[in-house]
Amino acid sequence: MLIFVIKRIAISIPVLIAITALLFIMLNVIPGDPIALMMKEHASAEVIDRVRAQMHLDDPLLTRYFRFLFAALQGDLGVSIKLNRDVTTLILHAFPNTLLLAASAAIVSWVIGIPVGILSAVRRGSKLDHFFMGFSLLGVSMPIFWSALLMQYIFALKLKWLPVSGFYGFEYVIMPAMVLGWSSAGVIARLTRSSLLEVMRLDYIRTARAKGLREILVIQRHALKNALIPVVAIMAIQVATLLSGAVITEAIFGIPGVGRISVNAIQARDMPLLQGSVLFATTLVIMGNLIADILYSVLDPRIRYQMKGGSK
Amino acid sequence: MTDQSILLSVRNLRTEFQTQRGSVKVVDGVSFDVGRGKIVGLVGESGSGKSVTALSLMGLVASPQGKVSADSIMLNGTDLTRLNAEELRRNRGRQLSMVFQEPMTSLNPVRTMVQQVGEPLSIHTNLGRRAIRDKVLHMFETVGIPEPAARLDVYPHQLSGGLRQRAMIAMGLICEPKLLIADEPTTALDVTTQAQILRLMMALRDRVGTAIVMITHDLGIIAEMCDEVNVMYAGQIVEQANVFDLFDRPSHPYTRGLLASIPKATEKRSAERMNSIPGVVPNLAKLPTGCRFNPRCGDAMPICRVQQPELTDLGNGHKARCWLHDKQGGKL
Amino acid sequence: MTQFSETTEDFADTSESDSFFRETVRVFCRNRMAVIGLILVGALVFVAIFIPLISPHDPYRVALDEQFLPPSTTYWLGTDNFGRDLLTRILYGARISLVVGIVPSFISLVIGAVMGIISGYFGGKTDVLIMRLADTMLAFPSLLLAMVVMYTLGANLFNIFIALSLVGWAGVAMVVRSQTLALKEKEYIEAARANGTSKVTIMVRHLFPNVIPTLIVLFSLSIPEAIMWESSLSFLGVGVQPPEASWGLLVAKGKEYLFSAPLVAIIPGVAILVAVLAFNFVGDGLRDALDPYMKD
Amino acid sequence: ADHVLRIAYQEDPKTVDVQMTQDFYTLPLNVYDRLIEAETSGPGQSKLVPGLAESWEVSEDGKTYTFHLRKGVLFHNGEELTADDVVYTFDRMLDPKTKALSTDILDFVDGARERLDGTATTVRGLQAVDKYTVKIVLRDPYAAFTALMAAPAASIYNRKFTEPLGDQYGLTPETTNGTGPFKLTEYNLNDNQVLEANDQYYRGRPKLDQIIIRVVADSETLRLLFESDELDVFDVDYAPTQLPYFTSSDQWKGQVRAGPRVGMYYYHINQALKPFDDVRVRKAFQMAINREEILQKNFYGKGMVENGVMPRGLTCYAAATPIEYNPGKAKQLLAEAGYPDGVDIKLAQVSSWSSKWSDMNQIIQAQIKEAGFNVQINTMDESAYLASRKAGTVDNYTQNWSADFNDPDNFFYTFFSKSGTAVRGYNNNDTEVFAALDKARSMTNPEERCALYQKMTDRIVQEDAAWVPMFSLDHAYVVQPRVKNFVVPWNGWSDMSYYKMEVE
Amino acid sequence: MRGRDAHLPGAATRTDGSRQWSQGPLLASRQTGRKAVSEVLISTDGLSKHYPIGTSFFGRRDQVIRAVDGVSLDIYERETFALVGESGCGKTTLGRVMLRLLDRTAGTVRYRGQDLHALNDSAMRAMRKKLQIVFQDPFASLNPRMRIKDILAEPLRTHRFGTEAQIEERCGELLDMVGLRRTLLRRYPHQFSGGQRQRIGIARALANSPEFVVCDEAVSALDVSIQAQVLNLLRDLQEQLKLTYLFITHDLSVVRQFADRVGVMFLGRMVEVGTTEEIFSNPRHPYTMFLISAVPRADPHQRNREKPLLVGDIPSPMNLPTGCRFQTRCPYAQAICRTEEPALSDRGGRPVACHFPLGL
Ligand SMILES: Nc1ncnc2c1ncn2[C@@H]1O[C@H](COP(=O)(O)OP(=O)(O)OP(=O)(O)O)[C@@H](O)[C@H]1O
Ligand SMILES: Nc1ncnc2c1ncn2[C@@H]1O[C@H](COP(=O)(O)OP(=O)(O)OP(=O)(O)O)[C@@H](O)[C@H]1O
Ligand SMILES: [Mg+2]
Ligand SMILES: [Mg+2]
Repeated sequence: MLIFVIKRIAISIPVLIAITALLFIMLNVIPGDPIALMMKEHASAEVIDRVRAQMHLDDPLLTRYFRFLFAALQGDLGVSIKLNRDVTTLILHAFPNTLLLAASAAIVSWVIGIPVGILSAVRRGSKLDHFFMGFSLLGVSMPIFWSALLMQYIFALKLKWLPVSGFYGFEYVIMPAMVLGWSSAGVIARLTRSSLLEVMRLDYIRTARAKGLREILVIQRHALKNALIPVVAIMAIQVATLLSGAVITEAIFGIPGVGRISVNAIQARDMPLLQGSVLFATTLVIMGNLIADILYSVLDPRIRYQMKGGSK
Repeated sequence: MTDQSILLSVRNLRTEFQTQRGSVKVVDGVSFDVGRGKIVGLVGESGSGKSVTALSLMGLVASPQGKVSADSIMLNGTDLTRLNAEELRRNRGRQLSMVFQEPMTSLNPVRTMVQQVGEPLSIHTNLGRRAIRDKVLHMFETVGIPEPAARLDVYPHQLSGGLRQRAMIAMGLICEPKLLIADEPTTALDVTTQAQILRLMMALRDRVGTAIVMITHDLGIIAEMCDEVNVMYAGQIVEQANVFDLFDRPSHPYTRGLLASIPKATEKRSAERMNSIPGVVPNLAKLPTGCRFNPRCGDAMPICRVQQPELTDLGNGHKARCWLHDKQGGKL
Repeated sequence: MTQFSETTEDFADTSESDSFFRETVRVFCRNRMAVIGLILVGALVFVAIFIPLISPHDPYRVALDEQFLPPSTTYWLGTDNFGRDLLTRILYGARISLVVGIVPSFISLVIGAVMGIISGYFGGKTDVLIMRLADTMLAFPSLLLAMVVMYTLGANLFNIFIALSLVGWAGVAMVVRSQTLALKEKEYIEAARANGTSKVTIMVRHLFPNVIPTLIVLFSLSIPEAIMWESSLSFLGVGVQPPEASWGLLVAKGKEYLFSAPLVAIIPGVAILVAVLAFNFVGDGLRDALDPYMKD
Repeated sequence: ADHVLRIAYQEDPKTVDVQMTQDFYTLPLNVYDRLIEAETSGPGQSKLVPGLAESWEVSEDGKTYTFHLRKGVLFHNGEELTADDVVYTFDRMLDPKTKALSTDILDFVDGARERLDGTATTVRGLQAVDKYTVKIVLRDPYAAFTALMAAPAASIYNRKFTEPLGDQYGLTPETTNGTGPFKLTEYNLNDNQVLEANDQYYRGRPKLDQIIIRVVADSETLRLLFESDELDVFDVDYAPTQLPYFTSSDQWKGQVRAGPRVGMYYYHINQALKPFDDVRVRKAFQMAINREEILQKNFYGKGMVENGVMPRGLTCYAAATPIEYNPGKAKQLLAEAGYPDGVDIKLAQVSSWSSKWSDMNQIIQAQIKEAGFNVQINTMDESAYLASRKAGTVDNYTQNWSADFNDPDNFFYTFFSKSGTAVRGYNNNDTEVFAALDKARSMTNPEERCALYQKMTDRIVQEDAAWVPMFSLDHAYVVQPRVKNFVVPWNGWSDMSYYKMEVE
Repeated sequence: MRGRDAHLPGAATRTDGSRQWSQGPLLASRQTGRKAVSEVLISTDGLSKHYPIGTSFFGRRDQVIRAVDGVSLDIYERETFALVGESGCGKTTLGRVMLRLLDRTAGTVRYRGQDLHALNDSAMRAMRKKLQIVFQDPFASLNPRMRIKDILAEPLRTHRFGTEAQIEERCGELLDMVGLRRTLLRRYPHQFSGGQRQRIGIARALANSPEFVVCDEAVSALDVSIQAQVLNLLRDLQEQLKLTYLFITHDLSVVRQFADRVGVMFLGRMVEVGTTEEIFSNPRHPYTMFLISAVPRADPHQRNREKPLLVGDIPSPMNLPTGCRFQTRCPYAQAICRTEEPALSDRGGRPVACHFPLGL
């Protein structure tokens, strides 16, 4: 198992390097200057040139990239051009917030999505099914910024149940998590439903019924675990989706997370900061993949078996 | 028939499926009996309705597409057609149980063998976990699983096909049902394993007294182990007889064709071309008029193309659905 | 050769389902939501094509003295902050949203299909390389990727295509690859190999036609996704630029007037919702219709 | 804390080191003091008052400034303010290692350029005469120098505290130190900052105990926060479109605090690009824009159409010759210039800027079509925009400029000096203007100086049509009823000192 | 039974160094009295195919499945050689390696003396005209998206058969040959029944007039009544087109009725080779004997016959027992069987891989 984890991590290193290279190229081949950007209206051309030279931004692309890569491999992501702060520290500050947001959104999506998916599958074709699926599709089809606005308006301004924005305690997490989780919940509900329906067609379900098992137990004992395996598998993709959603959610709800940092970084062409935040986000996605794989194996003994290294 | 020796008596079983192209009668008026402790064969080609017959008896036909009706299905004195879904469920696994064709896909890959094999006990009895475990262990021994204790907590994929099928049989028999329906239990297995399993089933029948409905397309298996045989063609029983009668005096042209076309491992190769039944198995949605076998039948008469024959008794319980045996001789 | 008299010309099922296509259409048509979705999509396409002929209003005109007019017989949904007819803007928005939905989906579909088939069929190093690339794209939070592209290349329609294609192809490639892997094991592929058929021919004539149903489903499901992406990008200011009227942009802009003129924000939001729903219905319907399990 | 003021802005200031920022002055204005302070004396009006310098003298030749520091002023860390701190502060700014941004405010100091180039290790013109006296010698006389000393960038640091921190100064409460009315006690990046009253403030403890400043990117969220009473002040600049709502709402209309802003909206014209190399086209461009309509309809009429380079409220301001709105004549001018069938032009639009700019562009796109300008709006990201501006190839764009210090130099020199016109992509290479602007800088007679600026206004706007003044706007805020003494700062900035503000 | 000694290769040293016998040369005497043919068409020598399974951390191959393990075999022109054995013993793999649809791990495959695995790609592609395969699954072996015409035309086009008109004509001919109407060319596979599809699969294999056809479980998926039709067809075609079949099946009844010679495989090894009659009436290897006796007989009167039964299941090909591979299930196993693997060598005039062959 440990070997498996190490192996997975080793495999992801090239992915991470590829991503940094991709970003580096994309942000450097196009004209645009972080220093000019940082200094805006007031600075004279000389000041800009001076500062750029001081920050070694005049060096050739490759030199800069390898300098970055070399430092990054040693755990040093550099200093943000715009914020003048250590990138690692910045991200470590912002990261827990994003993680909290994404995790609670994920929980929301699972807590809502899975039961809804199960109920829909069990009551396939019923009014309940149609209602739930409509609701899920609505979640999937509603832009996040739009549902965020509606929720703020209803729950914060009109009903005054929840604070509008900020990130200072449990009650502040609820709304962003709901907004972000709802869209994922739709995906999960739909997947759970179709996966469960698929499993319910399999032979061993018929076997379970042939034993005289109650339908509810057939689902609970025999269908569910198998049906949830693909649902677990999309967890990794969900991490990426949630992180994307976090960019918008964080902006609207004033959450000081990695999404904000990355947007700042993109806008400011702040290479070290952008590299850092994307690296973290990507790592998160890769971790999601890993966790999904591990869960997968926990759920599915066939894979568990393989991971132990070949069957006997 | 209220004969005490009769365990299962099926009368006029009909199963229909609602498909995109309208409804299809997949099982059409099937009637047969199973005596206590007897092995009754249900033989027929692919798609002839064998599995659906079995599932109909079990009450496992997928609803709402499938609709089952019957004049009566008497099992051990109870008419299953009169039971509601819940009562039927309580019979399943206890009074009658079923073993399926594919031992791999019919077992849940994520539950251990003891969990699955012991499950009927936990449903139908009040036994505790320990007791169930012991029973399963005992059952594993009975069906000849080597090292039974080591096989309790493994997952299905860790067993070979033969062991899985034994476990399936153990599962079917664990509540000591009166009737076991075995739907092609050995088709997926190798001949040597098949021979083991078939012998095991006969031994269990002798020991436990469970009657078996043996579904297969292999006339060899029928000949080896069945007492009575029902030959199905296109959703109907076309011939019904004692096993010796059937092989000695096949009376339906289809049965005859079938017997003629099976290659025999025991006979030297003949110079002639092998016998076969011309044509193809009919599509149930587009059955021919008259006798369902008439397009492939060498003996077809005019009446065969217009009117369906009934199952006629040829004496000694031997019945065939053919105008050749009709009293009027197939005159129109 | 009449000697094989054993064969009669009786066919499994000849009359009705003589084409895969017709079969699919029939299953699709039984799905009420899918049909409704299709009608909506059809209406959308119609409007998008013919809107200049339908609407009497100029979507780009600025008439500051007609700001925020309430709905009237001239302006059915009222006007926006520049006095432009909101309905006309939304209908023109349908154009952009459709184009933004279709073009990048199509591009990523083509790239993804080619990559997926090559990856799956060739296997080995090619496979590893392509899949690593796809992994990379998938591990990169897509919105950030799209934003980086939009920021660096500049916010315009063409670059949205690039950004969304970049985001989309990897997922398609993954699905197509796994399907190719399954298809590769099919005996008819083996038969083609046994005949000496070249790899390219096998990919073009055997693999590709068999992934088409999947591609259709992926296509129909990625259109709404692309529409959503576009609206998010536009919302963040790096998508379609004014005075063009994509729905995302209309919402983003309308949001500023949410309290004074709520319709300006709500209606384009609803338009997104309806269009995305419609495409999703169609996509679901297609998936069901093309899914072999659902047949029989 | 009883008296807490809760405010917000949209972007994190990123640092409290005022030498390192040019956009975010809220914290510096409250944490630091300057030698001289620009105090708002009325709507859009300011006067210079003694700050850390109790008094100052200017020598006859206008080159030597002697500042007498107040005694007993304490930094937040307990250190007393001395002349050495002042010298240090300005030297730090000019030290090339600092990479400071607003070094131009010290450009006139003798030896500043050498220090900045790295050819000198000290600044010749900066001297601590004694513990409480600072002498600053200028290279040339510069009339606006006192105004410059009141700019936020001229905030005074403590040498002992600041020097060891290097470039980490001002990033956290622990690394921030000033003499100002408030101390920074908390700084959470992208989230909030907290300021506490400085009990030992030399002008007396502020009335507010605490200021909480939140960073909220989304303007609708800001508004919702304000309406649900989580903010005390709503700066309408962050969501200009909300103004009608507040001015017409019964609950809020009494709470709107608006004041003129010494700043102006303008359209930039790049003369290096065709067709704007032709003055007739520039004139046509000026005339084709209906400024009044934009002001009325898009900015709710809260402001005034401007015709010069200087906005109302600025020293030397005088009403300039009006620019006529006449699309017919503009068309005619275009025809004369050789474009009888109209001309294709581009306007630059930066994607990350607030939508009010894109609105402006869209409106004038529609407006000037009548005169024959076919506008294509060219959207780019800010860094591409700045790059093209630097290269002198930027398309015409619209922006606004508010006074950093109350002197015409702040406007003229920025846009039309030799370096300014190149850096900003005007390319209005008018040597006469260059000479005049340099001359005006050292003129000491206010009347003559103002007259020269007014003359240059005419030359730039009327004769050369080098830019398009649009309007100056009022800056409106909405405050909760508990907020007292809210004064819109003279320059109309969102950044202001909260020293005198009170909450109940 | 003639011509045996004419072809006795004697004890040859095989690649693995052990002394082995090539199987006796063919006596292709059918009861039909057809002329005996005795040219070796295709032969394998020490052929192995190992599938790697699982990779270690550094991508090193951990374990292998020895699907085919040192098989040496000659197949003669115009004979039907049946390959029998239980599931997973490597029949399919052997068939495919022989056609070079899979790469070998070791050994050679010679077709008319030419080493197939040594040919370059284009030579191999040309060679494929002569080597064909018919598959088990009639539903998976035809591309559902292609018309019958295109399915049949593809191999023709690949080998530049001729003009479109000629191809069209040839397709028609092929359908005639397998007993289907020419008018069906425009149909899709799903419009045919299983037996009909299998005919189409056969027609495709015959398109370029091959000499050697591997039939991998070609009739196993068909209903008995249809199975005989297809077997008859295969037999007729063999006669007409002078085909050689490698007939892979697990159905011994079919073997008896259809094959000239039989090779019995067990866990990647050939354990016994002989003519059909020899194998069935006089099995030498215990495994062969058990295999034959396990076949259910379609005669209820024989049900009480003595039926020797094997115990246990086949070991996994991943970890084979030491010594004889059959040793774990063999009731006759002795000490030597547990240590030494018997080579396929002549025991009583027939190649058998057993230390203690039956009936000797
Ligand atoms: N759920 C269903 N819906 C529609 N038709 C069905 C369904 N289940 C079975 N059928 C049809 O019923 C017919 C009989 O099927 P059944 O499985 O009983 O055949 P069988 O005799 O068991 O064949 P096999 O030997 O292939 O198992 C087939 O034509 C099949 O297509
Ligand atoms: N691609 C593969 N990768 C790994 N192992 C394989 C592969 N193909 C076959 N095997 C293994 O090789 C062994 C021989 O397989 P093969 O398919 O040749 O057997 P077979 O005799 O044809 O069996 P069956 O009667 O089931 O078709 C089996 O154990 C199988 O699991
Ligand atoms: Mg069946
Ligand atoms: Mg095989």
